[in-house]
Amino acid sequence: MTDPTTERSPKARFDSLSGSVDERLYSQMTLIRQFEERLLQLFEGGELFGTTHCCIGQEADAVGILNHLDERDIVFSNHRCHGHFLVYGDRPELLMAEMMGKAGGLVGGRGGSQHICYHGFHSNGVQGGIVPNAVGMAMAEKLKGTGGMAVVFLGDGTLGQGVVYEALNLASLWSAPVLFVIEDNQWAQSTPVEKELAGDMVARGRAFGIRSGEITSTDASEIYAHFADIVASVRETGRPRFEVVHTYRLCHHSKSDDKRPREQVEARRVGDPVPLLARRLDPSVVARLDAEAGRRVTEAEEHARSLPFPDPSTLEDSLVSAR
Amino acid sequence: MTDPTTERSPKARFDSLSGSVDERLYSQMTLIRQFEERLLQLFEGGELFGTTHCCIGQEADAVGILNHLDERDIVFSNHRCHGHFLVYGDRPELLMAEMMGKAGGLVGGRGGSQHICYHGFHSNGVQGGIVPNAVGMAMAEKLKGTGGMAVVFLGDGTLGQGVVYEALNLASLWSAPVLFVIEDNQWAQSTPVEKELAGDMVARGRAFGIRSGEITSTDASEIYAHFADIVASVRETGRPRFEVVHTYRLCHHSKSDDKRPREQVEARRVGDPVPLLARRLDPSVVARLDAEAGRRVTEAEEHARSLPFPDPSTLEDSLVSAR
Amino acid sequence: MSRLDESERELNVLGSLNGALHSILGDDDRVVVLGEDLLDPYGGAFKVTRGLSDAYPDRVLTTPISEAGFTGVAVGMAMRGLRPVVEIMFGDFLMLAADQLLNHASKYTWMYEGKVDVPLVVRTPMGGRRGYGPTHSQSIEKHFIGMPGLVVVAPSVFHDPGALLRTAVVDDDRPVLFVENKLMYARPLRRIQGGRVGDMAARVDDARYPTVTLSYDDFRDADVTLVAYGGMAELAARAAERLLLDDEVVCEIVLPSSLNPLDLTPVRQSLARSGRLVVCEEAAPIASWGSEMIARVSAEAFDLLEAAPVKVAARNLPIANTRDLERAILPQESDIVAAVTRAIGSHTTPVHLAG
Amino acid sequence: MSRLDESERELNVLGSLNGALHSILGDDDRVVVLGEDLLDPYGGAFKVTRGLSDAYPDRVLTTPISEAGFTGVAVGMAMRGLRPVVEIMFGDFLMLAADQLLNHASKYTWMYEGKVDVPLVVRTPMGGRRGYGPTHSQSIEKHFIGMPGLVVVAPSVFHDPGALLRTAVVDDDRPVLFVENKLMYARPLRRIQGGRVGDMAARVDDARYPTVTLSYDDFRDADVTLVAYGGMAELAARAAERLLLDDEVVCEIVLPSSLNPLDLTPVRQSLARSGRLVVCEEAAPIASWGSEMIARVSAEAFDLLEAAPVKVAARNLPIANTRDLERAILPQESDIVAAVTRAIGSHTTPVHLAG
Ligand SMILES: Cc1ncc(C[n+]2csc(CCOP(=O)(O)OP(=O)(O)O)c2C)c(N)n1
Ligand SMILES: Cc1ncc(C[n+]2csc(CCOP(=O)(O)OP(=O)(O)O)c2C)c(N)n1
Ligand SMILES: [Mg+2]
Ligand SMILES: [Mg+2]
Repeated sequence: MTDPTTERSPKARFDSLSGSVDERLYSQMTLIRQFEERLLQLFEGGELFGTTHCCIGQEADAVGILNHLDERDIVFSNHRCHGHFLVYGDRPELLMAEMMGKAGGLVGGRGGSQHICYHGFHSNGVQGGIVPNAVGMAMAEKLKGTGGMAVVFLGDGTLGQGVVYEALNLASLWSAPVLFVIEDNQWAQSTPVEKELAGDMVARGRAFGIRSGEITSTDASEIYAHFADIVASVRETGRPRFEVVHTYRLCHHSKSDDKRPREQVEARRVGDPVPLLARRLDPSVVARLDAEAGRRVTEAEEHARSLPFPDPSTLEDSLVSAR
Repeated sequence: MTDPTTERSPKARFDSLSGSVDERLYSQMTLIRQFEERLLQLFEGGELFGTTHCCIGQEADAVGILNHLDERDIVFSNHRCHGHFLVYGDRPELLMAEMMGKAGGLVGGRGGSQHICYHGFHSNGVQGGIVPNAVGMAMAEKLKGTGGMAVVFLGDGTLGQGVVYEALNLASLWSAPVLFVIEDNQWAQSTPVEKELAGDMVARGRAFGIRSGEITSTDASEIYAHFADIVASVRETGRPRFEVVHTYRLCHHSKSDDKRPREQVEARRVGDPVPLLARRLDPSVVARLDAEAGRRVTEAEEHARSLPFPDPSTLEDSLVSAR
Repeated sequence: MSRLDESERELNVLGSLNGALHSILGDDDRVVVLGEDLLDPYGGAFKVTRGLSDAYPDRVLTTPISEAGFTGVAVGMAMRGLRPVVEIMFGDFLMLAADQLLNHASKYTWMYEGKVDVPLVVRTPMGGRRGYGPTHSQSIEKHFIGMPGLVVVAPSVFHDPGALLRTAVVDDDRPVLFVENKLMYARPLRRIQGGRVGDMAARVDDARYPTVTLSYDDFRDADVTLVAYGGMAELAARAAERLLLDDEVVCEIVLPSSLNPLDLTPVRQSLARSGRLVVCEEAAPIASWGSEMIARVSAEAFDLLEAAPVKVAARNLPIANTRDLERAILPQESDIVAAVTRAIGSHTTPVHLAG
Repeated sequence: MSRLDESERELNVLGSLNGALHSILGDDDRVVVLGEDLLDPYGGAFKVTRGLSDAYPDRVLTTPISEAGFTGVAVGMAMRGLRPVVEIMFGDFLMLAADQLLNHASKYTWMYEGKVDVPLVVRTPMGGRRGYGPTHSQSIEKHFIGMPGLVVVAPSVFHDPGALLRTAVVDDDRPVLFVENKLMYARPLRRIQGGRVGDMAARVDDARYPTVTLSYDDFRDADVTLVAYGGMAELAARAAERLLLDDEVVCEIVLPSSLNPLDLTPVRQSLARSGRLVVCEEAAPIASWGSEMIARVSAEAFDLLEAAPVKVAARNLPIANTRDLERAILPQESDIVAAVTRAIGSHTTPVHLAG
């Protein structure tokens, strides 16, 4: 099911796909979109338990950024990690199994939606604390001389957390090869950005001596092009970068809790990255990629369904790692 | 011993002193200097226990800033608080008693050097955590409509702490009337500023939408003039301000732990704020003010000596306030 | 969005807390409420603060994601005469504000020799059983018990949660950590009326944060004293009922609402009848509140103990997301039954010993 | 500035720890050391890291004042194959890094089903008796005991502190909080040789973090089992000596170095001889490590207890700066003597009961 040469390298995998860049980006975005829509259906049908955070509307970030990473690199993501994981790992069946809480899920059902790990990919559910972790991982690669770098995702709201600034300071002082990606979707849960963030996002990165920039886009190709240089420069300079992507979340925060002004959300649908890219492609290609992604999601669901729930007798396993 | 009209108002007290501004500033600085030199002697003589942090070289900040505050206002200081307290409270005997651990000290010997309280003045010994406290106090005054504001002191090193940025964000979002004073003495304990701080101090305040500035000076008059408008603007606009004072610590960090390059310290002695101001004054005035301050320090010491140590049977007192 | 309607308020824990916050804000303009996502129409992640910002827009402050920062701001507010109520969205995030509680809020009054109060309340939902996974399901109040100066309170359905919250906010000048089990929000209150609740006799002591004691035998006799708090109270009551019906084992249930300071009197009174102690909590088992309870009883009421005290707690693991594992990790009614059975030893049928 | 000289290293706890760090850094290039003010010539606030940065400049990182941040960085380093050692300058500041320990370091291995290790060591000096006041004198390790996945280790002068540190850094793949009592740094090691230390017979078990047991009666008989750790070990030993000389009371002293997980075996073995338990710790008394110890013994070795267990701890207050108050707040040798006297009840002269 996995190709050893591309299993850990999003870049190698992306390069190995056929079709134009737009087509390849689209194929990943439609997979993410359909995967998450399926998740929401499963929740509605009572087949999933707990909660989840979808990235509907923000898929362009994941595909635009992570396809530049290779097998040496590290990703630390947050609660909204499905898109990031699907680009990094391309294993919808493992994520689906995790979401269903099955043995054979990414972490055997222990983590669920926001606590996953797969090779160099990690996520955790406490806002902010992953940021120094990512800096440390980047520092480790640097000290080991592997040439690896780290990407850490955080939302606009998470810029409220103090530990983020401690991490920026440390990354800058110590020259950690880490890319801080701020996915500014204008909201933190139910809170609009103007109620949670004073001043300017990019200025916050700059104030710590980190080269910082921003892009306002939901166009996956644009984001992909924008980040090519940024990722390369982190790797080349061994210095951190701080990059804000202004985007929008078209779905609720978690399962079903959207109280944002309806008009605002509707007005942002024009920026929906999936149709935005689709419009540039041959409709038959879109149909094929949609169908292929749909098939993969269905296969993932079937695979996940076929797995057993974990046995409580395994609870004491993995108190230390298997390494 | 205290004048009720000036007891809580540094400004009223300062205005009530006789002499030129320079003379009055000098009288306070020589008191601080002599007080701390006496403390260090007492430590050397084994009469003081524990540790303490002197502000020798930085006295101009305390006198330049706090003389603008009145009885409505709040000060939150840190470990290096003697100068701040002596300007705010003008009660060397209470501080000396506290340093000696006596009943009748500022907080009955419970706090010692870095945990004191006197009317609107407070200090605590954990770096950074006092900053949101000061923001909250300022917010309380604002909600109560008293017209009071808060000043909080932090060092360059304390800009490493994340909670500082959480507090900046909150103060800016909520328009708290608080003045953040960064006393940049170029060192945090044994660490030079370039090893603890990346980027730019003033930019850090600005990144949070706070009007921010800086002054490089150990001239008390200059600092006093500089802060007149700043304090006034916090009060008038009800908005926070962030102001960096670039200065230098001429003494060790705490009692006796200075490993800084000797040449660097010696080179900075030209900026010593006490002789700097003295040179502008009539030598006979300087002599008088020095003598007066020396007398007050001696009285403070004698007073403190005369007090008993607190009785352990009082330990369970003040588990709730006396209010 | 206005407050929950009257009937809802009457019926469940969420309503009780929400109603209390409405009336406290109405009665006392020193009260301010701070936390993430509090504003209406959203009204807070668990809706305890629903309707507050519509009714009191100036005193309900929605915060950025900065638990240390806004708790620290609330500490400062409390020092200057306000009575802030902080919500930490999930109890799991409380460690972010822990230094504010340990080295600021709980220190100032004593350290400053009584020159300031810190009448702060930090409320937070704790607990699992909702499939939220390892960082959104914990009961970490145990780590906050034993900080000198910090009061820790936890209501159960047998207490009046709103009344406890009012006491903490309005009548207590000390900082209080107020722990709300999140599964309990939707649970109906079990009101004590005429000294009874359901089939049980009930006593409530007159402490500021009262302890409720429940008995199936009118406080005449008991085989075991079951001590629990918060969300475990109902599990303990259900276990007690099952033990009575299935095994004729009589439990007394002691439900403190003040986890710290802890008044041992009601436990001691019950132990005088039962001689056997079972302590129930949802937290991971080491150095927990239950440990403190057992240690206190052993040290101060050793002579009342006829058998080894037994603790029911979670397994010593993080809390898994998936249902079966979460269930196996967190203590269940059947674990309480098994523990009671163990405590009374030979009194029971062997089948339970295997449970 | 090079490492402490050989003799110093031989003699005291500081030297033992410093020597261990030197040799660990020398042996294993995965080891990195992070913390505030570590660089030579300063070499750290308590000098445990003296000479390290001169010898290993690339692997000794002095940090800004950002406890959560650099602990979090170390967590990330540990996840990628390094073996970081973090110094928190004063244990009092550990709460700032608590979320990193609770929700990050201690969760990842289990939560990720064993896909990563977090071989992190966080070392920190705890404790008072130096007149440093309320925020620089605490023993707050109790708040970190009971986080599933986090090991808590504390050496005493009767252990080999450097060896314990080496084990934690090199041989333990779990995150370890390593607690160093700051008054202990200057204390000479009490080496166990030929099964004896001073006038006492000594046993050391073969656990990864060993428990030392000391006896004045060659493990034949004992009146009381005194359990202590860290800086309290010496106080316990001194109290035991005084009790022997003044009152002919024979104590066995059990000194675990692993506070969590806790192996009860050595305590149980001693209790089988003594039947009486006194637990000593410097921390504030509620929900402390001593509570856990008493709870564990009560629950698991109830039949061995002939009398109520007794705890010696600080008073339930912040720690005052001034000497007399600090002394009255923190537990003293005389408190241990009084507690032992209480534990053995009528065996002693009434004068001690008043103490
Ligand atoms: C420390 C912490 N506080 C609060 C939360 C609850 N929470 C989860 S997501 C979220 C909003 C995050 O907003 P943002 O960073 O903008 O990311 P987005 O959800 O918009 O992707 C909040 C408050 C949390 N997980 N961790
Ligand atoms: C949270 C915390 N970490 C570390 C310390 C120890 N410490 C006390 S003062 C100090 C240096 C502070 O530097 P700076 O903020 O520049 O103030 P300065 O001492 O130079 O006035 C340190 C590290 C502390 N008190 N609190
Ligand atoms: Mg957002
Ligand atoms: Mg400084």
